[in-house]
Amino acid sequence: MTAVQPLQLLSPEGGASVEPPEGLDPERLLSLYRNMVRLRVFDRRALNLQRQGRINFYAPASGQEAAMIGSAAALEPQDVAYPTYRESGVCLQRGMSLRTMADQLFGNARDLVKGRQMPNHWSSREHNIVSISSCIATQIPQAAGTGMAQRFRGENAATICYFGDGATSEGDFHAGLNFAGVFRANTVFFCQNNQWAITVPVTRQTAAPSIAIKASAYGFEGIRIDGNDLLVVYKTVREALEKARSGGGPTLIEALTYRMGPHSTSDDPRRYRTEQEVETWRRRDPIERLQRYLEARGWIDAEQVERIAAEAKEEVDRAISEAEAVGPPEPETLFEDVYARPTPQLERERRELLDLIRRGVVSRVTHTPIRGS
Amino acid sequence: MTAVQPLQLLSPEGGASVEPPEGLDPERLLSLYRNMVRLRVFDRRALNLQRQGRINFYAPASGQEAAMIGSAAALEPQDVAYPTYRESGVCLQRGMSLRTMADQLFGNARDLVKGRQMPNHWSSREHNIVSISSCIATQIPQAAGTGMAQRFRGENAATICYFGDGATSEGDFHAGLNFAGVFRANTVFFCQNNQWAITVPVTRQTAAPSIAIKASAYGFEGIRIDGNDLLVVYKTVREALEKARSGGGPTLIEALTYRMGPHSTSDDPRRYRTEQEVETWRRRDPIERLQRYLEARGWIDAEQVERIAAEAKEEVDRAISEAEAVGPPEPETLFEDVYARPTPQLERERRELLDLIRRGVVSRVTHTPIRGS
Amino acid sequence: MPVMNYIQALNSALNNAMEEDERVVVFGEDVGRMGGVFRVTDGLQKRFGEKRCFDTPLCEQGIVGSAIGMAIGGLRPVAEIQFMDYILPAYDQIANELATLRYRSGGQYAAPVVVRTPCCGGIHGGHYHSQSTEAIFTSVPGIHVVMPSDPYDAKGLLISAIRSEDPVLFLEPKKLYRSAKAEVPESPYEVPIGKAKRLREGEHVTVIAWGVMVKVCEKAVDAVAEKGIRCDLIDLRTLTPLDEEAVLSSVEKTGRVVIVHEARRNTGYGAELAALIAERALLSLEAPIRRVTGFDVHCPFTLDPYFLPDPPRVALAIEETARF
Amino acid sequence: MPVMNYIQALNSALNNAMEEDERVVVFGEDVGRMGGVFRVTDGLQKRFGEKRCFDTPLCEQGIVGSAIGMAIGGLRPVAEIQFMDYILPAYDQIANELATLRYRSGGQYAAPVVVRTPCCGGIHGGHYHSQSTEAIFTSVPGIHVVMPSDPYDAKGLLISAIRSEDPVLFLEPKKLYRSAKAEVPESPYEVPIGKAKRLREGEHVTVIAWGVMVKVCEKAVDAVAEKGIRCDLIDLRTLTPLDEEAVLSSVEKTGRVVIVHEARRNTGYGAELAALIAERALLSLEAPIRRVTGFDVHCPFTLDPYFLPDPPRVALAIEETARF
Ligand SMILES: Cc1ncc(C[n+]2csc(CCOP(=O)(O)OP(=O)(O)O)c2C)c(N)n1
Ligand SMILES: Cc1ncc(C[n+]2csc(CCOP(=O)(O)OP(=O)(O)O)c2C)c(N)n1
Ligand SMILES: [Mg+2]
Ligand SMILES: [Mg+2]
Repeated sequence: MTAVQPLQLLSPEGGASVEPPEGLDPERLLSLYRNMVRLRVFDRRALNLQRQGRINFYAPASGQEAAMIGSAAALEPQDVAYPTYRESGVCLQRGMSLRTMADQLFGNARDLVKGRQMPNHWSSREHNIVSISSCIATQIPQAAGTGMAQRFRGENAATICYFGDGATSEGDFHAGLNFAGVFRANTVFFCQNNQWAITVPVTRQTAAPSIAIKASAYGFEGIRIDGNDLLVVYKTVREALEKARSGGGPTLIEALTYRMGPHSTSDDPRRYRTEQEVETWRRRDPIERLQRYLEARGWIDAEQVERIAAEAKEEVDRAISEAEAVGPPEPETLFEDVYARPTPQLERERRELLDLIRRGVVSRVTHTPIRGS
Repeated sequence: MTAVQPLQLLSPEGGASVEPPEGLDPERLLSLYRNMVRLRVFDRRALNLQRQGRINFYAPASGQEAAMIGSAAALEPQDVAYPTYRESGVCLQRGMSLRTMADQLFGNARDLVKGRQMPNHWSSREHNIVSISSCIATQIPQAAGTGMAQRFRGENAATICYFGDGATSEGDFHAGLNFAGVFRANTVFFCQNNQWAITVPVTRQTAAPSIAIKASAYGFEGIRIDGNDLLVVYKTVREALEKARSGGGPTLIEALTYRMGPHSTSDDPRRYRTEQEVETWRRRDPIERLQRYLEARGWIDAEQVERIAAEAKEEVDRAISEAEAVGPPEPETLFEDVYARPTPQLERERRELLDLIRRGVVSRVTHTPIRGS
Repeated sequence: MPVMNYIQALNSALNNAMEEDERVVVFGEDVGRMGGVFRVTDGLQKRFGEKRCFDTPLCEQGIVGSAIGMAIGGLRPVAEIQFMDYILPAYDQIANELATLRYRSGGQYAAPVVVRTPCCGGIHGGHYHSQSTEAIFTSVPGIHVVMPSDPYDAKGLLISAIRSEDPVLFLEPKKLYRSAKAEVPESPYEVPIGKAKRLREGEHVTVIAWGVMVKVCEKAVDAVAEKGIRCDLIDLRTLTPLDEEAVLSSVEKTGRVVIVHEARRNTGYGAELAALIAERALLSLEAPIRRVTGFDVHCPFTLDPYFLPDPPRVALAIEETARF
Repeated sequence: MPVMNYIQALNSALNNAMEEDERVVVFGEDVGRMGGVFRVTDGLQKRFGEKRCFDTPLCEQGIVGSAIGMAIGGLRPVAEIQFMDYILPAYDQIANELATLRYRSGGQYAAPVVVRTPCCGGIHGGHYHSQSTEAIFTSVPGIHVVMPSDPYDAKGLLISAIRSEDPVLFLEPKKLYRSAKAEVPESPYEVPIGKAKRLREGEHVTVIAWGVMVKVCEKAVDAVAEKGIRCDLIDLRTLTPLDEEAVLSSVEKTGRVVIVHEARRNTGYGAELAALIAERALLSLEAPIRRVTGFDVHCPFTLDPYFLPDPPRVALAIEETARF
């Protein structure tokens, strides 16, 4: 059992002669490039916000832009996505506005999840982005279930389930892939093997030579791809989704990529990995790779590159300052959405809290959470 | 991915020319044959006991004698076994007396597990037979842990973990095999694929073409064998144990066999499987197969066969009547072994119960559990 | 009206629900082809097909996890866990995922899943076929917990549960499956979630129970009645949300309380009831709040009859409380 | 004696335990190479090697399951679950397996495993980094549950836990990790499991708490003291087995009780305490038993400060109880 070489269309060195896969014309490629850039800017700004003490947590996507944007670009609007906390790029590519994304980081009154969850837990029913749980791998059997529902109901829709290399060790991974195999769910399992689960390298996560090989335990195909190659990501995911929608059953895709930044703002990766390793992956940067390709094909020029970067900065800055200006949700929202309708107990607790606030016993929350709070 | 043919030494038709594997001389083979016969007699008697209302539950082993006896015979005394409720044969082969086994069925005062568990939950520290939980698959990560301890401590010992085809679907299966792979535990995973998990056929349990293939997800070897062939079971398990003891890491063995009887006395298999299927497997009976082989080699004759059967009946009958004569455990045992020493709360509860019994409020348990009780 | 046992009543409810709403799907281990090891789902696969009633692989975290996903995908899943003892591998999916989905998504998503499971003991099943761990679920907001004690309530509550917009943990005392019988309409009807029922009326002692213990308490209450002690017997039926009004108004009347449950005493749901009463009706109390419960051990096999409260033990506690 | 924070005290205990008993092994997610995300296991792998302190795959059911097996194999496992919120996938292995092993094997086998985990909230962590689900463990016999509130107790109780013949769930309020400091001996010592500690003495109200809430109650108790209300403040330290004597004797003296915990009210461990008191010390009570707890919602992110009891809320409850 030796590790298979990942599929690749665009090598780090260039690959100007490669034709883009079906579905990616120059215009579309340019828009994906733009989103990758916006994503990286958003990521940097969010990390800075945390360092400046303006938000209390962030988990960055840098290095994984091609995997996120490429896979999300392959989705049709009716497809359901189950992201993890790292999939800012999936939210962006599915059409969530930067403003809505920033609202979530602040947990403000306009946040779609009502300030109920930590930063990075975006969700938008409108965009078919299911609520994220911080628990690793719990979404995997859920995504199998949604794919089962799509199959049972004969829908022309599929489900994509995101997770990391670490998640493959959880019992829920096994449960989800096994159910999907048995019921031929319309689910595509998209693993971003970014080499690390916080401080644990993937080689300590499993003795298997790849993540993709694990599909053989469930009776369907596993494909290993270069996750920093937008073209191969898009093509592979698109084909797997089409197969799923047409009743061909699930696919496991292992996208080899790298978490360039820390696991989260609570982490310092210099404690457990070498600068050399990081450098190796820096040379495989997904954005630069795509940019080189677009340049080589003559689909982008230096001026455009600069404009895209400048626009991205401006958009992200505006989104953040707008989000930061919004205050926290109202206290009574604490008791909403526990059930469809509040129970008598919750009604009483709501009255109790409002009364305590009115009497000045409990002080009103006036800020969104900041670092160290 | 097509199903691999299982390894086999002794075909159902005979195989007189086959030499027994290392470790199995004629005398040893005869003793294994004897245990297989005793096991089948015990099994039939236990089923009858339940039908007669003298015990309240039983899960039979019939059809799986070669898998149980062959695998257990390959163990050294220092090896640790984690059986399931079906592994009567493993207990027998490791040296548990029929009497001790019968005590457990009655849950009587002499039962090694003190009447705390349902029938079929044998355990004996003396024989390195770990306590059985009714929960499917929970023993799998535990057996990985014991194999890890053996490896960390540099012991010349291995652990064998028994489970069924149904158990492979649980999250604990995944957890256990993955840990074993990563830590190269001294653990041999022995799956008796008896085709059914109560009423669910293995084809609905997983879409994979075999159970053995699942080992590839964990970076170690998976072997599919004919579980009704005592010789191949013994040989494969022995080699896997030796490999484990010498630091070679875990192995997954899938023994193809068949549960000839009901899942348990609560089950009626005619509701969900065909007589034809049962008949096919009847022709692969593990005891008859071994007997034919021993006869063909001239290692057993008709008279011996008869004597072994007669002795088995007598031994089993004696064990059962002795066990049945023993009453239930004393009431105060209810409060023992919750902790190493009882807490003040348990002391108080013990006094309370004894007081209630003394006052005649609660009536004394005078019988071991019988059917329908 | 036909007389049905508990199993038949549940089966009737499932038939009704699957008829009236084609989004309803029923699944679990041995649920499809065989109709469940207790035959609660008997005939459903035959009648509604394999896409509406099916067997799953042996994996509780997969059953509940996929049920959540099916609900998100627009179905109305009714999942069976074969025994409540085996629900624990799914505890994370229930407590961290199912019960939180509406809240953590800011009300955007919900998973109206029903998780049915046979619970409780008294059948010489040992620890692994006897548990009633309802208290580890009542501590979780976002999911309703019900445990009907008779076929009529069982059917009505199951219909309510399947129609509910919220997840429901539906607990079925297996000891009642064949022994409890009642007149049950063939057509669908609801028994509301969150409402207790008073089975006996009396001014001396309030007796609170649910599940099999309701039957035990009926016997105990009738026995003490012969000695002139008259009890309010309250069958909670729903544990979350609790019918506080039913509990408190009775205690205010009687001033004496006996709470009876199968689960062990330590942090059982009886503790919550006692705490509620000690907080909201303390001044009415004329005697200590008694709990009659399983002992704080793992339910044994042979000595099972000692473990569970029986009518004499409950009757004694009622008498002592009445005489206090 | 050196001053240590809570993390340093735990680290010191682990160093002592690994020195004195080579069977002790320490493992979990990010525990080895990195020394834990909170650095509790810092330096252990370097000092004791990879066989004694190591990283596991990301799988809680595997961590606890393999810990049981390691204990059966003769080791003394100290397993870390990265956050208590993530212990739920291991709940089955803990409640059905670890806690039952001695009982179900008739005393033949035992698994002296320590499961350590950072718990509780107050750090704006949202539902998934804030839970204190101790009550789902106190309902399980066969495992001890402890939650020390200061570094001295933390070290002494961890040593006791590792030396114990029984499994122990060791809960570490992460909010105290760096904020709580105390003089802690470098050498090993035991603080006994099952003994509460009285932190303030007074005759008016008994205040019972554990974990971070002990600190909150200290402030509240000191605040009401200025108004002339004197309290017994009891830090339970161990929840199973409960130090009933400490609770009941104080309540018999004061007749008034305020129980404070972070977990939600419904079926929290406070319910068990209230029930115990209402059963065994009812006649001493002069006021309703008050519980000050988290609200019955999932711990939110932004509004986290509303969720948890704070000193003013506790002080108000004490005053109202004293004045009742
Ligand atoms: C059930 C559970 N256990 C532990 C954690 C703590 N934790 C958060 S992220 C993480 C590592 C995840 O690694 P991976 O799946 O590779 O995703 P990545 O962060 O690399 O994107 C861990 C252990 C958690 N969130 N949930
Ligand atoms: C966790 C859990 N879920 C469900 C059950 C109920 N149950 C008992 S045996 C069984 C089937 C087991 O099948 P398999 O693993 O193939 O073993 P076999 O009985 O065939 O030997 C089931 C579902 C259980 N005991 N534990
Ligand atoms: Mg990763
Ligand atoms: Mg089987």
